[in-house]
Amino acid sequence: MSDAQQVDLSTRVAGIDLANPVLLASGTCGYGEELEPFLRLAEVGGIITKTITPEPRSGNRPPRIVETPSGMLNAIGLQNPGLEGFVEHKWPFLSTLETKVIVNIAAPTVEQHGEMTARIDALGGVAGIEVNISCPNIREGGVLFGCNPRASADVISTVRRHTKLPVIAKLTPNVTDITEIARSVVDAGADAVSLINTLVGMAVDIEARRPILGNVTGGLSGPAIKPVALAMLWKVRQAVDVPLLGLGGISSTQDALEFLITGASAIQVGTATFVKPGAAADIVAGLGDYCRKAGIARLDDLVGSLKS
Amino acid sequence: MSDAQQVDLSTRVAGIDLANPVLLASGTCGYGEELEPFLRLAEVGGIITKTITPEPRSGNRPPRIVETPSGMLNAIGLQNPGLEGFVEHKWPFLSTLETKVIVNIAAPTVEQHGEMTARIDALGGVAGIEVNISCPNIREGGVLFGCNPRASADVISTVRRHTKLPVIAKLTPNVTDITEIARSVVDAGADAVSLINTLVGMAVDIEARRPILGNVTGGLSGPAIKPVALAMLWKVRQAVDVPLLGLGGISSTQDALEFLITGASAIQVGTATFVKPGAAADIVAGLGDYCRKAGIARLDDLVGSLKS
Amino acid sequence: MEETTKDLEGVVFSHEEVADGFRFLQIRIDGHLPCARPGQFVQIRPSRTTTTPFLRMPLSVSHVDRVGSTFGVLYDVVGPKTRALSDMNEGDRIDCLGPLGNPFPDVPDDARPVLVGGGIGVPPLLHLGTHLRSTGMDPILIVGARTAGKHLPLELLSPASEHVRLATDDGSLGHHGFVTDLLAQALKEEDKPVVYTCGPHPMMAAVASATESADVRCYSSLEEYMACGFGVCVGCVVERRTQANSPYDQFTRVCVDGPVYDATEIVW
Amino acid sequence: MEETTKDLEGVVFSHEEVADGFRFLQIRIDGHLPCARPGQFVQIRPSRTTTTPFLRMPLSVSHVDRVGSTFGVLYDVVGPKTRALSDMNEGDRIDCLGPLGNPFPDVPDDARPVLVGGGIGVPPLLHLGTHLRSTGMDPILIVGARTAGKHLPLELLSPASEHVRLATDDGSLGHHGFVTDLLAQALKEEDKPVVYTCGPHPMMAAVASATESADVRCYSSLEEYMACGFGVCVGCVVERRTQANSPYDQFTRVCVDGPVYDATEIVW
Ligand SMILES: Cc1cc2nc3c(=O)[nH]c(=O)nc-3n(C[C@H](O)[C@H](O)[C@H](O)COP(=O)(O)OP(=O)(O)OC[C@H]3O[C@@H](n4cnc5c(N)ncnc54)[C@H](O)[C@@H]3O)c2cc1C
Ligand SMILES: Cc1cc2nc3c(=O)[nH]c(=O)nc-3n(C[C@H](O)[C@H](O)[C@H](O)COP(=O)(O)OP(=O)(O)OC[C@H]3O[C@@H](n4cnc5c(N)ncnc54)[C@H](O)[C@@H]3O)c2cc1C
Ligand SMILES: Cc1cc2nc3c(=O)[nH]c(=O)nc-3n(C[C@H](O)[C@H](O)[C@H](O)COP(=O)(O)O)c2cc1C
Ligand SMILES: Cc1cc2nc3c(=O)[nH]c(=O)nc-3n(C[C@H](O)[C@H](O)[C@H](O)COP(=O)(O)O)c2cc1C
Ligand code: FES
Ligand code: FES
Repeated sequence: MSDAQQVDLSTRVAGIDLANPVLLASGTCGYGEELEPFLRLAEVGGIITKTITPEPRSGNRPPRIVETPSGMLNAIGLQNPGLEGFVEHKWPFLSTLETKVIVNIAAPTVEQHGEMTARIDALGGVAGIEVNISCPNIREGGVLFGCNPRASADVISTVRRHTKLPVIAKLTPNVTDITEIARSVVDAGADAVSLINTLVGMAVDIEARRPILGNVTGGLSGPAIKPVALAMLWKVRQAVDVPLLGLGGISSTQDALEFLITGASAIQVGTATFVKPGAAADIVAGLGDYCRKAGIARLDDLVGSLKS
Repeated sequence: MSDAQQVDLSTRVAGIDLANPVLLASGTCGYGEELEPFLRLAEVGGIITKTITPEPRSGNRPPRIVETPSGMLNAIGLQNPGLEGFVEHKWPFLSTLETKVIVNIAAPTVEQHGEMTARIDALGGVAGIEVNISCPNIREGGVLFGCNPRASADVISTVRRHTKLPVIAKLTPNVTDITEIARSVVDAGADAVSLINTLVGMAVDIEARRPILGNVTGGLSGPAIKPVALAMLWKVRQAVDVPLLGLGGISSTQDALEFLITGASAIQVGTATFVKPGAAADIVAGLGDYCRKAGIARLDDLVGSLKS
Repeated sequence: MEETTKDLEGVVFSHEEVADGFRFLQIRIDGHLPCARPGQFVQIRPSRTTTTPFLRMPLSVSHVDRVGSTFGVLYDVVGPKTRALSDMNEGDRIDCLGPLGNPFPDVPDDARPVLVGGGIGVPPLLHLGTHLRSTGMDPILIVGARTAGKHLPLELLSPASEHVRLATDDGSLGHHGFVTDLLAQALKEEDKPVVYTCGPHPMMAAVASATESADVRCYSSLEEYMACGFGVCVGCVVERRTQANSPYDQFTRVCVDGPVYDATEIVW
Repeated sequence: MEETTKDLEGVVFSHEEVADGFRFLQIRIDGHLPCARPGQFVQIRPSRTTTTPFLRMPLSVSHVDRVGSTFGVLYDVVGPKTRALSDMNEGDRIDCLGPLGNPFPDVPDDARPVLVGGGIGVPPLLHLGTHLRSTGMDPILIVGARTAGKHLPLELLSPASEHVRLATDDGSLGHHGFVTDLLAQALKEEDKPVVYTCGPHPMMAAVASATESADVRCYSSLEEYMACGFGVCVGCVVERRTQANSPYDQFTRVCVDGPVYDATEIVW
C-alpha cells in the first residue's frame, strides 16, 4: 500500500481521540484481560468495560445464555466486582493499554451514579464514561431509568455534574420513541449517545415446559437485531446533534459500514467477539480496504453519507 | 393411530370455534386464493386476511422487501383493494372456505374503523375482526394508534360498538410497555389480543449508500424476532385475561409449542409461509404428534402450562 | 414438477461450473415430470437449511429434459443464497416450489423471435430458444456479458439458437459494447421481429426503449426481490405504466402477474 | 494448536461415525502442533458458517496426535450445531479457538485414578486416561450410556484404560444400572482412589455425593452453555459452594475458572 492510498481511520468522538472508529462493546470484552490473547487491544479504537455497579453483584442464576436464530439471549444480571473491586483488580491492567478505555457504569439510584463518576474521574486516564441506563436484566436501575426521559435525564445530568470526562448515554431499544430519550439525555449534557442495548426476549424449553433462562427473560443481541439497531440509529441521527456510537449485531465490515453510513461516528462490536474474538480487528482492516477502494480518504467523508 | 390416542386440537378462542389453533397471519397469505394450491386451507384453524383499508391503496414504492439475518424486512405499505374491492373480489372466494376467516382492518381515522366494521359484519360468515393498530409502514393510522393506549382504546371501542363479532386487537412490539396497550384494548372491549406485529428495522446498501427499502424503514419478521415475541406474550399473559394469539417468527412445531406453552390460545404463522407454503399444515400435524407423545389429550392442557 | 405448481423435494442430479461463477444445476424430482414452460421459474433452497439464508431464491428454469426427467437452472454466485446453493453436491436434497409465474407468450407465426439477454437473464432465454426451435422457429440470440469469462459456453447457448451474437462490455469477446447495438442491427435486418428479453434493469430499459421507438413488440422478463414467489406477500412489485382505475393496481406483482410483461406496460 | 491459546483455521483430517450418533472428528492445523492437555476444550465451528447456528460449540479434546499433528474430538449429534458439524467433509475448513480451560490436575503418585464418564462426558476422560497411561499409571475407566449402541467402541476406550467397565441404563451391555454402582464397587476395591468425572449433570451430582461420603477426592469437568468460552461473557457460570467474601464470586465461570473443579467446590 503506497502512502497515497493511506486511509485515515482516526476520528475524534465526543472529545475522545480514537485511532479508529471500532470499539469493543460493554459486557462482551470483560475488562480486557481475557481477550488480549486473541485480539491485540491496541488495534481497536477503544474498549468499553463490562458495566460496574457501586457494590459487587453476583448476577442472575444460570442458565444465563441461550442461542436464538442469528442471535443469543443473555441474562447475566451485571455480575461485576463493584466499583472498588474494579479499581483494585481491573483498572491496573486497563490503565496500561494503548487504547482508549471507556468505563461503563450503572447504579440503583441517581445519586450513586454521581458518586461512581467522581471516583472514576479521579482515577486519571479514563477516556470517558458510558452510562448504562438500558440493562434489561436487573431489577433496579438499568432499563427502568432508560425507558423514561425524565429519569434518563436525571441520571445523565448527575453524571455530568461529577466529571469533565466525556459522558456517553447508552440507550435501550425497548421504548416507543427512542428519539425522545435521546433528546432528553443530550439536553441533560450527554456528549454522545450509544445505541442500542439488547431487546428483551425469551426462550422456552418445550420438553421441561420452562423458560430456559434462570431470569425468564433476557437481552437479545447479535445479527438478528441489526435491522432494529439501524432503524433506531437513523431516527436518532435526525433528532440530536451529538456523535452517535452505533451497535447491535455488527459482525463484519459490511455491517460496520451500514452503521457508519447511516450516521454513527463510531461503532461497537458486541456479541460478534464471542464468535470471533478478532472480529473487531478484522473490521478495522476491512474499513481501510473499503475506503481505499471507494476512494474515501477520511472516515468523516463516510459517516452519515446515506443518500435518501 | 388408535382412537384412544386421538388428540383434540380444537379450541374456542374469543368465541370462535377453531378446528386447530394454527392460523395464517395477516399479510402473509393474501386473501387465500394464491395459497390454496400449496396448502389446503381447510387444514388450518383459520385465515386472517391481508389488512384492508376503507379505500384502495397502492402501497409503497419498491424495493419492498429485503432479507436480514434469520428474517426479512417488508415495507409493503398495505397495498390492498380497499373495502369495496375486498367485498367484490376477495370475499366470494373466502366465503366458500371450510375454515374460519378473520378479516383484518386498518383505517386512517377512528370513525372509519367503525364504518368498515359495520360493512364486514353485514357480510355474514366472517368469523371475527382483527384490528391492525400496529402497521409500521404507513403514514396515518396503524402504529400511530397502536403506540398510544388512549388511541388504541378509541379504535377498539369504536369497532366494538359496530359489531357483535369477536374483536381482536393486533399489537405492535415497538412500545415501551406492551401490557399497558393490552390492558387498554381489553378494557375497550377486545375479545382477544394478537401479538406481535413487526419490529421497525432498516437495511443499507453500502455500495450505493442508500437505504435498501423504498420506504427507508420496514417491519422485521421471521425467526429473528421470535424471542421478542415470546417475551411480550409472557408479559401480556400476566396482564390481561382474554385469549392471546401469539405470533412472530413461528416456523416449526417447536416454535408453535413455545408460544402455546407460554400462554397463547392460538398461534399465527406469518413469514414462514413464504419459505414453506405448507408450514402451517405441517405445524398442525406436528402439534398432534407432540401431544400424543407427551400424553396431552386436549390442547387446553398445554396452553399456558409454563412452569416458573 | 408435475403439471401443476407444487412444493416438492428434489435431488441434485448434476452440478457443475460452466463459466466464471456461473453454475449449471440439474434437479430430479422422483415421480414428477418437469413441466416448466419458458419464462417460468422455481423457488428453491437446499432442504437442510438453517434460517440464514432464510428465504428461497427464484431461479428461471433454463432446461427441461422430459426424457431424463430433470430440469436445470443456471445461476451466478453473487451472494449468500447462491453461495449456499453452490455448496450442494449430487444426491443432496433441494426444496423446489414451482413452476411459478407466467411463461413467455407465443410468437406470431410470421414473426422472427429475437432474444436479448444479459448476465443472469440469459437462462430463461435458453429455455425459450430451445423451445422455439423445437416448434420449427429460428430465433436469433443476442447475449451480453461484462467480459468473456462471464459468457456461458457455446454448447449451452447453441441449442437455443443457430444465430448467437455475443457482446462484452470490455470487448474481450464478440462485439465490444452493449447488446442494444446488436439489437439495433437485428431490428434493421428483420422484417417482423418480436423481442424477448431478460437481464439487468438498465439493459432491459434500453431494450424497451429501442423496441418502443422501432414499434416492435417486446416481452421483458423481470427479476425483482421476492419473498414468497406465489403472490401473497406483495413484495415483488414494479410500477405499471398505464394507470389503472384503482390505486391498488398501480404496482404489479412480478411473481404471479409476471415475470413476463409487454415492455410497454412497465415504468422503466 | 500451538503452545498458546489461539484462534486458528484448521482442516478436517478425518471424520467418521463411531457409535450411534457419535462421531469422531480429527483436525489438523497447518504449522501448529496440537497441545491441549486432558480436560481442555476447543470452541469450533465450520469456517463457512452463516449466522445460524451462530455461536461456536465447545468440545473437549479427546485425542492429541503430535506425530500426525492432529487433534480429535468426539461428539454426539444432538442439535443444530452438532448437526452442522456432522455435515463436514475431509478437507473442509474449521475455525478452532483453543485450547481453552484448565486441565485435570495431576494424580498423586500413590493414588489410583478412577475415571467415571457418561454420554458426551467420555471424550475428555479418554484423553486423560491415555495421558495417565503414558506416564505409567493404570487408570480404571467406568463408562455409562443409555443403551449399548450409544457406547463408544472398545478400540476408542481401551487406549485410555486396561480396565474398562461398562454400564447401560437398559442393561443391553455391561452392568444394568448406573455408573455410580460401578463406582461404589471401585471405591471399595481401591486403597487410595482419586476420581475424575464428566457426564450429564445428574450423574456428576451422584458421583460428587458418593465421593464426598467416601471422603475421596473427585475432580468434575462441567459442561455448561457457553457463549465466548474464554471468560468475557460471564454466561457459563455455576454456583460455588463455599461462599466467598464478595457476591462477585458466588458464581464461577466454567470456561476459564473450570471446566475442571474439585467436586466439593460446586453446588450440585
Ligand atoms: C423471476 C426470477 C428469475 C431469476 N432467475 C435467475 C437465474 O436464472 N439465474 C440467476 O443466477 N439468477 C436469477 N435470478 C436472480 C436470483 O434470484 C438472485 O441472484 C439470488 O436470489 C441472489 O441471492 P444471493 O443471496 O446469492 O445474493 P444477494 O446477496 O441477495 O444479492 C447479490 C446481488 O444481487 C442483487 N439481487 C439479488 N436478487 C435480486 C433481484 N431479485 N433483483 C435484482 N437484484 C437482485 C442484489 O442487490 C445484490 O447486489 C432470478 C430472479 C427472479 C426474480
Ligand atoms: C467444556 C465443554 C466440553 C464439551 N465437550 C463435548 C464433547 O466432547 N462431546 C460432545 O458431544 N459434547 C460436548 N459438549 C457439549 C456440546 O458443546 C453440546 O452438545 C453442543 O454445543 C450442542 O449443540 P447443538 O446445537 O448441537 O445442540 P443444542 O440444540 O444446543 O442442544 C441439544 C441438547 O443438549 C443440551 N445442551 C447443549 N449444550 C449444553 C451444555 N453446554 N450443557 C448442558 N446441556 C447442553 C440442550 O439443552 C439440548 O437438550 C461440551 C460442552 C462443554 C461446555
Ligand atoms: C453477554 C452480554 C453481556 C452484556 N453486558 C452488558 C453490560 O454489562 N453493559 C452494557 O451496557 N451492555 C451489555 N451488553 C449489551 C452489549 O453491549 C450490546 O449493547 C448489545 O449486545 C447489542 O450489541 P451486539 O448485538 O453487537 O452484541 C451485553 C451483551 C451481552 C451479549
Ligand atoms: C410481507 C408482510 C406483510 C404483512 N402485512 C401485514 C398486514 O397487512 N396486516 C397485519 O396486521 N400484519 C401484516 N404483517 C405482519 C404479520 O402478520 C406478522 O405480525 C409479523 O410478520 C410477525 O410474524 P412472523 O414473524 O411470523 O411473520 C405482514 C408481514 C409481512 C412479512
Ligand atoms: S414474491 Fe410475494 S407477491 Fe411476489
Ligand atoms: S462462556 Fe463466556 S465467560 Fe464462559
